[in-house]
Parts: sequence; structure tokens; C-alpha cells
Amino acid sequence: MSNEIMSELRKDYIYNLMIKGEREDGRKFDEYREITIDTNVIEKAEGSARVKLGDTHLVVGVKIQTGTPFPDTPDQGVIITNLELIPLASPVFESGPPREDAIELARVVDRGIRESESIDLSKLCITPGEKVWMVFIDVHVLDDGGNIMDAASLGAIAALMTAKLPAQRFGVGEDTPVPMRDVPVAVTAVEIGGTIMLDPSLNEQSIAGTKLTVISNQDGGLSGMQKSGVLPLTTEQINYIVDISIEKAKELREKFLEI
Amino acid sequence: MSNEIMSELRKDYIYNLMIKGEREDGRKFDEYREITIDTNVIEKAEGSARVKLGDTHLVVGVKIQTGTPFPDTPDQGVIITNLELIPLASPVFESGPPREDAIELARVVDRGIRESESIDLSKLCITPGEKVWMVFIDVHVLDDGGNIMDAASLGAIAALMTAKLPAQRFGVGEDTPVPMRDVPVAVTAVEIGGTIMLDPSLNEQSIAGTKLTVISNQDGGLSGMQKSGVLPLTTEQINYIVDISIEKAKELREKFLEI
Amino acid sequence: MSNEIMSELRKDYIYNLMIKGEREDGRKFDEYREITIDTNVIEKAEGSARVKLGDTHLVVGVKIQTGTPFPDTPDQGVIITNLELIPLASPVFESGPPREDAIELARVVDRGIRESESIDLSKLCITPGEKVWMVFIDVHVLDDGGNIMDAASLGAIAALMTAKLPAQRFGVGEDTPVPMRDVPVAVTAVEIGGTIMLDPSLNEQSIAGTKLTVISNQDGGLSGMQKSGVLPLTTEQINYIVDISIEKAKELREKFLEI
Amino acid sequence: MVKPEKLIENGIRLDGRKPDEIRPIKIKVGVLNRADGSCYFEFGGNKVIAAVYGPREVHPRHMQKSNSAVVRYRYNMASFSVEDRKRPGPDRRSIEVSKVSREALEPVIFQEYFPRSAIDIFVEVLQADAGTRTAGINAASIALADAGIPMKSLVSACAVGKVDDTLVLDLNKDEDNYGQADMPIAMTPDGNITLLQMDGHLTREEFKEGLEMAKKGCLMIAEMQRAALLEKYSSLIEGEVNE
Amino acid sequence: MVKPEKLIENGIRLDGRKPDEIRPIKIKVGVLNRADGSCYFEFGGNKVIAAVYGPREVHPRHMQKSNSAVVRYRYNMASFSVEDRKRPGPDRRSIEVSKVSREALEPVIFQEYFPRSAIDIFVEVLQADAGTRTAGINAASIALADAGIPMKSLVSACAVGKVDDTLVLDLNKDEDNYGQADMPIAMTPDGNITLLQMDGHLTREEFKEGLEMAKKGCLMIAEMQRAALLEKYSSLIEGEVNE
Amino acid sequence: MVKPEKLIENGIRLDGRKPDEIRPIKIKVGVLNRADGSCYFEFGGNKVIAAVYGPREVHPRHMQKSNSAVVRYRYNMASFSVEDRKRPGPDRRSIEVSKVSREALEPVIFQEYFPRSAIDIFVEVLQADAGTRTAGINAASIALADAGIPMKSLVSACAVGKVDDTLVLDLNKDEDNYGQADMPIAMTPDGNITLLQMDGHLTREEFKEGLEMAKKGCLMIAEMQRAALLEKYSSLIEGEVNE
Repeated sequence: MSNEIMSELRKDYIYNLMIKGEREDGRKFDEYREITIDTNVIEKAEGSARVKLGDTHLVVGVKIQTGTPFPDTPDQGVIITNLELIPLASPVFESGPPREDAIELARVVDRGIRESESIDLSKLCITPGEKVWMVFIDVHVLDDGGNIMDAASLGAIAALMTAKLPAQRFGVGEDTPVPMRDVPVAVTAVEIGGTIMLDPSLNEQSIAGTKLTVISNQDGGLSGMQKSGVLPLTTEQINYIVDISIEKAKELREKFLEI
Repeated sequence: MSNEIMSELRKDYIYNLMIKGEREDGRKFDEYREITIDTNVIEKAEGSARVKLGDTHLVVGVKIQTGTPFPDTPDQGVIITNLELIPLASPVFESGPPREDAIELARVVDRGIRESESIDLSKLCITPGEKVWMVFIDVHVLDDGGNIMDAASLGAIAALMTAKLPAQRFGVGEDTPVPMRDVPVAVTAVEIGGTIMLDPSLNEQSIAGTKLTVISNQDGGLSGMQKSGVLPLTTEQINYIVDISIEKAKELREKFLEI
Repeated sequence: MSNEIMSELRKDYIYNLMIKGEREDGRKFDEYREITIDTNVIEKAEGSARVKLGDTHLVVGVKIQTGTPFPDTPDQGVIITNLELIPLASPVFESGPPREDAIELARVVDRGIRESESIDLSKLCITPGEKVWMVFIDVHVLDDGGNIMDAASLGAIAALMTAKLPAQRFGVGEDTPVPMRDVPVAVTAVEIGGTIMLDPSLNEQSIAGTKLTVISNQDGGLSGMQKSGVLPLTTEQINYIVDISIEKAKELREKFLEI
Repeated sequence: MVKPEKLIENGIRLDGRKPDEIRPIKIKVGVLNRADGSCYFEFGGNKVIAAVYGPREVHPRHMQKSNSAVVRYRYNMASFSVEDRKRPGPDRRSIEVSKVSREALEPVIFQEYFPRSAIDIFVEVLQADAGTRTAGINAASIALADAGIPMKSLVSACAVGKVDDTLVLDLNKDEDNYGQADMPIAMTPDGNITLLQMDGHLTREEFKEGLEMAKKGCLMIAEMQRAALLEKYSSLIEGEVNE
Repeated sequence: MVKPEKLIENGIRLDGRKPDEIRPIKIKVGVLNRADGSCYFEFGGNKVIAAVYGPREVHPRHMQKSNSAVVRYRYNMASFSVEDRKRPGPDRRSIEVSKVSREALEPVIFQEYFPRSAIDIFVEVLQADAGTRTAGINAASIALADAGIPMKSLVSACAVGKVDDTLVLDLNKDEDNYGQADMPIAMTPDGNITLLQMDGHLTREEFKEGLEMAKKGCLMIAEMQRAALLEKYSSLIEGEVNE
Repeated sequence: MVKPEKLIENGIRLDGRKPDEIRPIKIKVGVLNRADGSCYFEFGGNKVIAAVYGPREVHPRHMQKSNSAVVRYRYNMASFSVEDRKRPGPDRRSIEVSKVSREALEPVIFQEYFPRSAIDIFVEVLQADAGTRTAGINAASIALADAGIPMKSLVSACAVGKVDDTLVLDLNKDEDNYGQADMPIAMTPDGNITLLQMDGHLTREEFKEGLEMAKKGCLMIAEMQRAALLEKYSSLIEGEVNE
């Protein structure tokens, strides 16, 4: 019961702030929390990044090894994205196989990389039909402060941009960077009482009925979207979120991901 | 508690009818409910059949692909039968890995096909020791109205009789029918208060202490039997069930499975 | 509650005996219960042993077949040790995947064999990088009377010492014994109220806060140790246990394992 | 199938449809006996069946909500529903599809009417041909109504995609495999979007145009859903009158 | 082993038995300390051990029955019990064997005496040589009696099969591999059949004849079961007298 | 890396350390927001993070202890923490490491203060370089203190090993791979051993000498653990003073 009362109080608090045009941490509605991205934090990984987005803290490790291509794409490498919501990161996460939230997050991050064609999969082919590079992107969430999606997406692309194909170790030539050709950025908005806010904090996220993640590319085009949550959105809200997300992605890309 | 009362009432009702020589749906004790079998209902499958047996409704899909033979039978194809009691089909079925009832059903259907030698496994060999046809028989129960066993068995054999080996798709020649040489038919009886009834409805099945399934072939011989349930049967009861099952199987075979 | 009272009473009983220098079954503190080891009890296994250690009763079966070596040890055979605490053996064991106690036991037995280098793994290589002998050591506990560790360890080494590499069956030459070069023996002690006792019975084990298993070799050297349980040990206690364990292992080896 | 040179020729798609045309739909309401509500839905080559059970007791108990029903959705593909046999049981894709499909329907269900109970929706894909999640949502929406679950409205779902640089409604399998973008949506009749996913490449303008196109598709489907339910209930009433 | 040309020569089977002869049986009652009842049973090359625990508390609680005991049966093969090592843990075969074995014993157990409790039967196959399920049921039946579980009677199990067109009792491994039919049954001493399975090819007449033959086998085994139990209890009584 | 000819040259190890020298340690206390206590611990190439939650409610309920807290410990290696990617999820090794690590800490926790509750310790290995279990215990011990869990003392852990017939403290990866023995211990400041494992070959004398060496290592680490906690709390007090 006390949980429900707490949740009710939190809801009122965030709502009342929102009506005054404010957020609990003083941000503007379209403002992100402070972001820090450190790369090459795990020497054993072929690429890695630690992302802090406000209170959210995660590490992305990229492991790359050789493997067999899928039969239907014999001349393309393979990307596999995994994300776990381990119980270290939040009192509400539990041990055991990943659950629907973790699977959804992993699959949206994965599609963001894959569908944007940010990695040139054909350049991950070593011997067609036989040997290709397998790129494992593992997102390890350490502290859930809300909006894991955007942090994971930023971390994944930052880790990939600094990752190397370990060709020497596998005896197939010289190490080279992972062949990147785009820098997709995910921007997540929530709707609370009719107002759209970017980069929801844990409290905002917990009271918001719905989230929309928009993934956009360097050319300003869209390569992925995912609505998540039990409340509907209107066409106007969606179009508004798409517009500000593309702008915000541009800003984040320039600030944190252009080398 | 109310469940137990319901169950008691149902038991009394079926019992009282039985004493008068009647069944709840007006059938004779050795009469089957209405049967409809439609084949080729799933174009993506190499063979398929939809069976309605009274209120029981299921779809059998046969998928055929190439694979490696078992080491101890290098010149024989492989049959794998799977049956799931998915929660769509009954309020008492649950999600998760198949439980003992589903496993027993699948294994009896499988043995009915396998032990009757209704499929010539040696003709499913493509290259001995290397490549054989793998025949997957998947029984998808949609509505449990009792006696899934006989419906699944009818569906499996009907689906197999219309299935093709997709040789063209796998680049090993021309498509040919699955090499059938017998048409086994399962007939299930229950014993209620000393009376034997064929093709139990859901209510009859739920109050019967024991079931006996008898699988017989075109020559009137037996190729499989399975007693299921916690009450014993006498030799006389068993012999009686065997006798009427063989006759009933002949009738069902002629009516529904002869092309 | 009654369980807790029982446990309290048992504790008092064992304690009071201990203060008088006694154990519930009349043994001295460094004395083992009666041991019987029968080998070749399972003809289908390549090696086997039945061990009775007081009320503890288990069977170890060794199955040997050919397989592929691990990439990092292409010229060495593989040992895999498995131990299950099946519910037949104790009212407190449960069905399901092995739990931490069973895993710890299996891994300590495994390390005892492996780290002592009692099996010459290089002689288990048939064709380097391609084919080696895989030695599966399966410990099947039938009755838990305490100190499964030492019984399992004795059984594993006894089964290995009588096991044959089934070269004929696999078409790679003549059957030969498993290449053994040492006979590690595990000795387990518990600490109860400051007193060290070897080979704890079920009751002693259940009230002891901590166990220490010491595995020693023919030359009197140590090849494995494992402390298990929630109470600490002092350096003096540890050194004392190590000293008597080495002596006791020598005694057990001479009595039960020298052929 | 190898990638065809053109997926659209003279404004007509390979299966003969115009860009804004949906595939043929066949709906049967109340096809199952055990379920409280059910619907068989064919959408082009997709064949799905939805069943609804509930409101009913929740097991395990700790999943109950004290002030509303729990809605559960299980999307499952039959092993034989696809070209290469699928291993039975849930995979990561089906878990995600189940989640977003559930969220597509929750907004219209009066969950607060049934505290501590469960509304279970089961969708089985018997044959898959691109668009199974939209077919499933369409079927489930009807099955909920057939089960008598109080709802604010139906939900209709349809995808829009991009093929040969052209926006097209309701992708078929080849268009899905060789197209440039796929965007399934679900919608209430008054235009509220309850599911939105997108993969591939769309410009901002294409997205906005595509969204409108998909909404039109949903409205067409909503018509057919209503008609199917009406037919079932008018036949029921007729049946009662005849008695 | 390659299929032998003949499995029966001059009316004698390869292992020297006559068609209606069962393999040697060795029974030890009460071999385990922790279990409430137990039995070691050798049946030809089969070596099985059965343990019974109960009546005892049921976990998880929701498996309790309010008016009778729950009987559970776990048939398990040791990894080393067969020629090619078996992966530990239950597989589909062992789940089916557990089910039919439990149902073979339930008719003789007075379950209604122990509402809300469990009677757990565990059967471990240490060595397998065709006929493990019948060996297991024979062992479990004795272990139940050893545990003092009230029973209407013992249950005995035996298979009949067809080999070289001849009906034979109690198939061994080669007869099972190369034979034409296998039919395990379980029976109470008064002739009630509690387990019946059949695989292979039998004519209607062969079936009827085979069933009678298997029943005779069960009666022979019942004798030995009774003798083993008697021996244990007479030795117990002797023990008491000597004290 | 191929096995080097010598792992110790002129009394100096390949990484420049003397035999009784431990690797550099870096400690950060309270690095996580959600956890009740946390610690980041670098130990040579090992990078681990520990979080503590509790005392808190126990789920599932039947795991509660009526007269003390339940301590749970989950040691987990990140997929990317090792040379060859590790499959996510627990394996047999991590289950054993979790068990002995939990037992290494239980003796110092006042569990009886918190009946019916749980103290959960989570250790994630972000990078592994031989010694992850000792690094994890060192980190967990600090995280427990940071969470305010009442403890009798800290616990410190360190391994001793044998390399080129020489006893050395705190093995690195190459020494672990090519060494002759590895013996991790955990200890309270007053010398009580709470974890002891050993693999490889040690004479009785080497063991005794090694144990003393490992204890010295633990004392060095205990110093650093205390210093790190002190730093955090003095900065907290400073913070309060400045306010």
C-alpha cells in the first residue's frame, strides 16, 4: 500500500511541476541530463564505452570474433546485441533470464544499429559462406536512473566507433576499425499530462504512460521508432516528437560522437 | 470447492445417462462425434490437415527438411512429432514447456506412425550417413473438446498422406509424396462405471478413470496401445476394446483417409 | 518449529558427547566410519565403483567416449565430473537442475582428479586437435549419511583405476587402462565447538559451522583444498587439519586403493 | 525467392495491388468453444487465431493488481507457419511482439472494472506472410469484443512500408524482405495511436505521409472488424428470434 | 551388436531361455537408510533402485489434494546406465515412463487415507538392459510396502514381445532391438491390468495370447516380491526375538 | 600468450613485482545511486563493481529465516570481461564462486539483527585478470559497510600461488595460467580465515608458508579498504560541515 501512496505522491509532484513548466531537476522539457561518455574503458573488449546519463550508468562492451555467416546472408557479418537488467542496477530488477523490458531495449538498440546500416555488414565478411566477423554488443546496466534506452544506444555506437576487428589475433590480416558509415542516435520522449519531455528521469518515466523512441541518422532521416507503454499518442504528438528528436539527435551526435 | 461440486454433479449426470444406455450428446457408446478433415490448409507447410472431432479442433502441420541421420540408422529418415497443449485451447492448459500429458500424446501419436511402419523410412534417405529427410509433425491443438489423441492421430496421418518431400527446394531432385505404406488409426475408449465408450467427450474424459488407445493398421493388426489413467482394466475389458477399436478404425479409415 | 527444536537437541547431544571426547557412533575424532568399495559394479560403464562410507552410499560410473578436444588444449583428453543430489538419496534433496551444494561437490571432486594430475591427459589424445578421449565421471548419490565429498572422491578414483579406454569399440586400437599416475584422496574435517573431527556423520555435519576438505597425493603433497560453510577457521586449526588429513589420506589410500 | 528487379511496375505492386491497397481479409468470429471469445483472421497469406479468456483468476497470485485487471498477451508462431520450421516456444522476437501488442490493446480495455483478475489474450500464427503482429492485434481486438470484455473501442492495426522509394500499405513477404522500411501501427477509430514501430529508412516527410496512409489502412480494417462482429451478433439475435 | 540371423533357435532364445521364461531376478528390500522404504531390484541385466518417501508434506502447496494423497513418481536413468552416456536430467521418454508407472501403482495405494500429503516414489536405473520400466514398477511396489504405505495389493510388471514371429516373455536388449513387438504390462495379483503399452506389430490373436503370457509372468514376479518382503520381515521379527 | 620460459627472473616477476607484492589497487566507495551501498574495485587488471541491497524483504517468502537475515551473493562476469566472449548468465563456476564468497562474508555480518529479511550482494566483473573472486570479496566487504550493514569487521581477500617453484602473492593472469598452484583466501583483520581454496601442487611446508604470505596480503588490502571508507566518510562529514 505504501508503495501506491508513494507513487501517487510522486505523480502529483511531477504533475504540479509540469503545469508550471518545470521538471524535478530543473531541466527544460527538451533538455537532456548531463552526459559523460568514456571509451576504451575495458581493455579486454574490442571496443567499449561507459555512459553516464544523469543517474543512469552503463558500460557497453563490444566483443568481436570470427564465426559462420547465416545461410541466407553468406557474405555479411553478424551483429548480436544483448542487454541485461541485472539486479545490481536497481531494486526492481531480478536475476534470471532477460524479461520483456530488457529484450525490448536490446532489440531496439540492435535495430538502431542494424536498420540504419551504420555498420557495413558486407565489410565484415572474411570468406563468403564460411567465415565472417561476429560483433557482440553487450550492454551492462549498472545504475538505472531512467532512460536506459538512449544511454544504451549512445554507448553502443560510441563503443563501435572505437572498436577494432581483431584480425591479427584471429590470423586474418591487420586490425582495422569496425566499418562504420552512419551514426544513429536514439532520442526518447515521454508524454505526461499532454506535455512532451525528452530524456525522462526515473521518476518521470515511472509515471509516464507512454514512451516514444526515435532513432535518426546523420542525414536527418529516420531509421527506427518504438512506442512503448500503455497510453496512446496522437498523430500531432508523434509528429512533434519526431521533429524535436531529429534536432536533438543532431545535437547529441555533434557533441558526443563526432570524432 | 465449487469446482469439486461441479465435478461431482457432472459425474452423476453422465453416470445416470450411462445407466440408461445414453450419452450426453445422444451418441451410442461406440459412436464417434462428427468428424471433418481438411487437408492442405497451411500452404507454407509441406503437408497439413485441420481436424474437427466434435468440439475438438486442431491443425497438424508437416514440415520437411534435409538433415543428418542418426549414427545408428545412417540410411533412414527421421520423424519427430511434437504436440503442445497451448493455453489458447483450454482454460486448464498453461504456457511453458510441454507437460506429461502433452508429451504422452505426442509420443503415442509418434509411435503410431513409427511402429506401424506407415512411412518407409529407408525411402527418406538421400545420401546414406550424410543426408536424409527430417519429417517434423507438429500438432497444434486449438480447442480441447476431449479425445485429442484420436484427432491428432487422424490429423497426422492425413497431413502425411498429402505431404510432399520438397526435393526441388533443397536441390535434390523432383518433389515426391511422402512414401506411405500403411494408414494406422488410433481409437480411444474410456471406461465409466463398467461401460466402455469410444471417442470420449471432454466431460466423459474428465470423469473416466482410465483410457485405452488402440492403434490398428490396414490389415487389422495392432501397432500400438497405450493405457492412460489411474484405474485398472480387466482382461475382458481390454479384449473388448481391442475388438471394437479394430472395427472402428477400419470404418474411420475408409470414411476419412482412403483417397 | 519442531525442526528447530530437533536441531537444537541434536546440537546439544553432539556437543555434550564431544566435551566428553566422544562421538555419537563411538568413533575417535580422527576415525573414519566403516568403508566398503566394490568396483566394476556397472557392466555398461567403462569403470564403476560402489562406495559405502557409514550410512553414505553412492555409485560412481565412468563413461568414456571419443570427442573433440578444447581448442586451447588440442593434445589433451577431457574430464567432466558430474554429481547430482537426487531426491532418492535424502528427504531434503529436490528434483531439478543441480544446486550450489551439488555443483561445489562435483567441482571439488573434479579438481581433485584434475589438479593432482592423477590422469595423464596427454595420453588421452588420439589425434591432436581432432579426437581425444572424453572421460565422464558421474557420481550418483543413493543415500546421504554425511560426508558425500570423501565418498565421492574415493569412488571416483576407484572407478577410474579400474576403467578401460574402450578403444576397440571406437575402432582406435586395443582397450587399455585409463593412464593413472597418482591417487589423490580427499579427507574432510569439521570443527564443532573447537574440536576437529574427521569424516563427519550427517548429524555432525548438520551442526558444524564449517568443513575443510584437504586433497593429498601419494607423495604427501597437497593438490586441493576447499573450505565450505559459514564459520571461520584459525590458522592453527587449518594447519592441524592439513597435517592429520595427509596422514589419514595415506592410510585410506593404502587400505582401499592400492591394487 | 531472389530479389525481383522491380517491386512496383506502373504503380502496381507484384501482387497486383495499388500502393494504398490492403490485402484481402477474411474474418470469422467465435470459432473456438473453450475460449470466452475468439477470432480467426486471414490477412493476405497470414492466418492467425486469437482467443480471449477472462476476466478470470490470476495465477500466480503475486501478479494480481489490486485496482485493475492484468492484461496478458501471448503471441506465438506455429512451428509450421514459416518456410523453415520454427522451433516451438517463445523467442526474443515473440516476447517483444507480445509486449507491444498487449500495449496496443490495453488503452481500450476497461481494466479497472476487474481488479485482481486477468484478461488473457492468446494469438497463434498458423501461417505467416509479413504482418503477423498486425493480423494478431486485429484478431485479438475482435476476440476481446466476442468475449464481452468492456472496451472503449476496437483497435485496428496495419503496416505501411517503403518499396522502390514508394510508400505502400500493408507489405507482403517479398516487399518486407526487399523493401526499404516497415512501420506497423495500431489505432483506435478516433485516431489514437496505440502501437508504433519503425525499421529501415524514411525521411521525416515520408514518415508523416506514411503515418497518414497507415491510419487510412486501419480505418478500412476497422470497418471489416465491425462488420464481422455485427454479422455474428445479428445471426445470434436471429437465432434467438427463430427459437 | 549386428542383428543376429535368428533370435530363437529350436525354441530356445539366444540367452538360453524358453519363450515363456523370465530373466533371473534378485531383490533386496530396505537397502537405503534415509528413505522410508526402498528396494534394489535386478531383472536380468537391469539394475534399479527404488525409494519411497511419505506420506509427507507437499511442496509446492498448490499441488495438495484436499481429499487424498498426491502420488509422484520420478523414473530416472543414471548417465552411465547405458552404452552411450545419457545426458543427466529428465527427457521426454522418462517423463512418459514416470507417468504410466505412477498410474500403474496408484490403483493399489489407499491415497484417501492421507489427504494433503505426498507419497514420493523415486526410481533410479543404474544399469539398463530392456525392461527398465517394469523393473522399476516391481521395485517401487516393494519399496511402497517397505515404507508401510497401505496398499490393496502389490503390483507386478513384465513385458511380452514378439521375436522371430514367436511370442516371448520379458525381452532382453537384443530381442527388444531386433524384435517385432514389445508390450509391457503391470498387474495386481487378482488380474487387474494397471499398465498396458504396446509397440510394433501384433495380430489380434497374438495380442490376446500375449496378454495371457504377460499375466503369467507378472504372477511369477509377484511370488518373488512377496518372498522378498517376507524374508525381510521374518528376519526383522527374528531380530526382535533374539534381542 | 605462449608459456614464457621463466615467470620469475632474479626474484622479479614478469610484471615487475616482487614475490610478496600485490598488484595496484584502486577503490571508489559509493559509486552507484540505486544500491544501498556500492564499491568499484580495481585489482591489477581486474575491474569489479559490488552493490549491496538490504536489509530488505525476501522473495520468495519461503526463503526467509525466522531468526536471521538471509545473505545472498551473486557473482557474475560480464560477457566482455574476458578474452573470449562469455555467454551471459550463471555457469557452474560462477555458482561455486558465489557460494564460497557468500560464506567468506557471512561470519562478519550481524545477520541475527534482521530476521526474515535479505541482504543481497551483487558483484559484477567488468574485466577479469586472475583474482576476480578475491577482488569481488574485497569490493563486497566495502559495499556492505557503505550500505550501513552492521559488521564485526571487514573481510579482505588475496591469493597466494606457486610459480617457478616460488611462492608469490596475488597471481596475475599469466602466473595463473602457467603457475603450479593457486590458493585464494579471505580473512578478518584478527586472522580468522573465512575462505580457503587451493588448486595445484603444494608441499605441506609450502602450504603453511603460503598461508602466512596470503594473510599478509590480506592485511595490506585491509589497510586500503579502511582508507577508502574513511576517505568517503570524512568527505561526507566535511560536506555536512560546509553546508
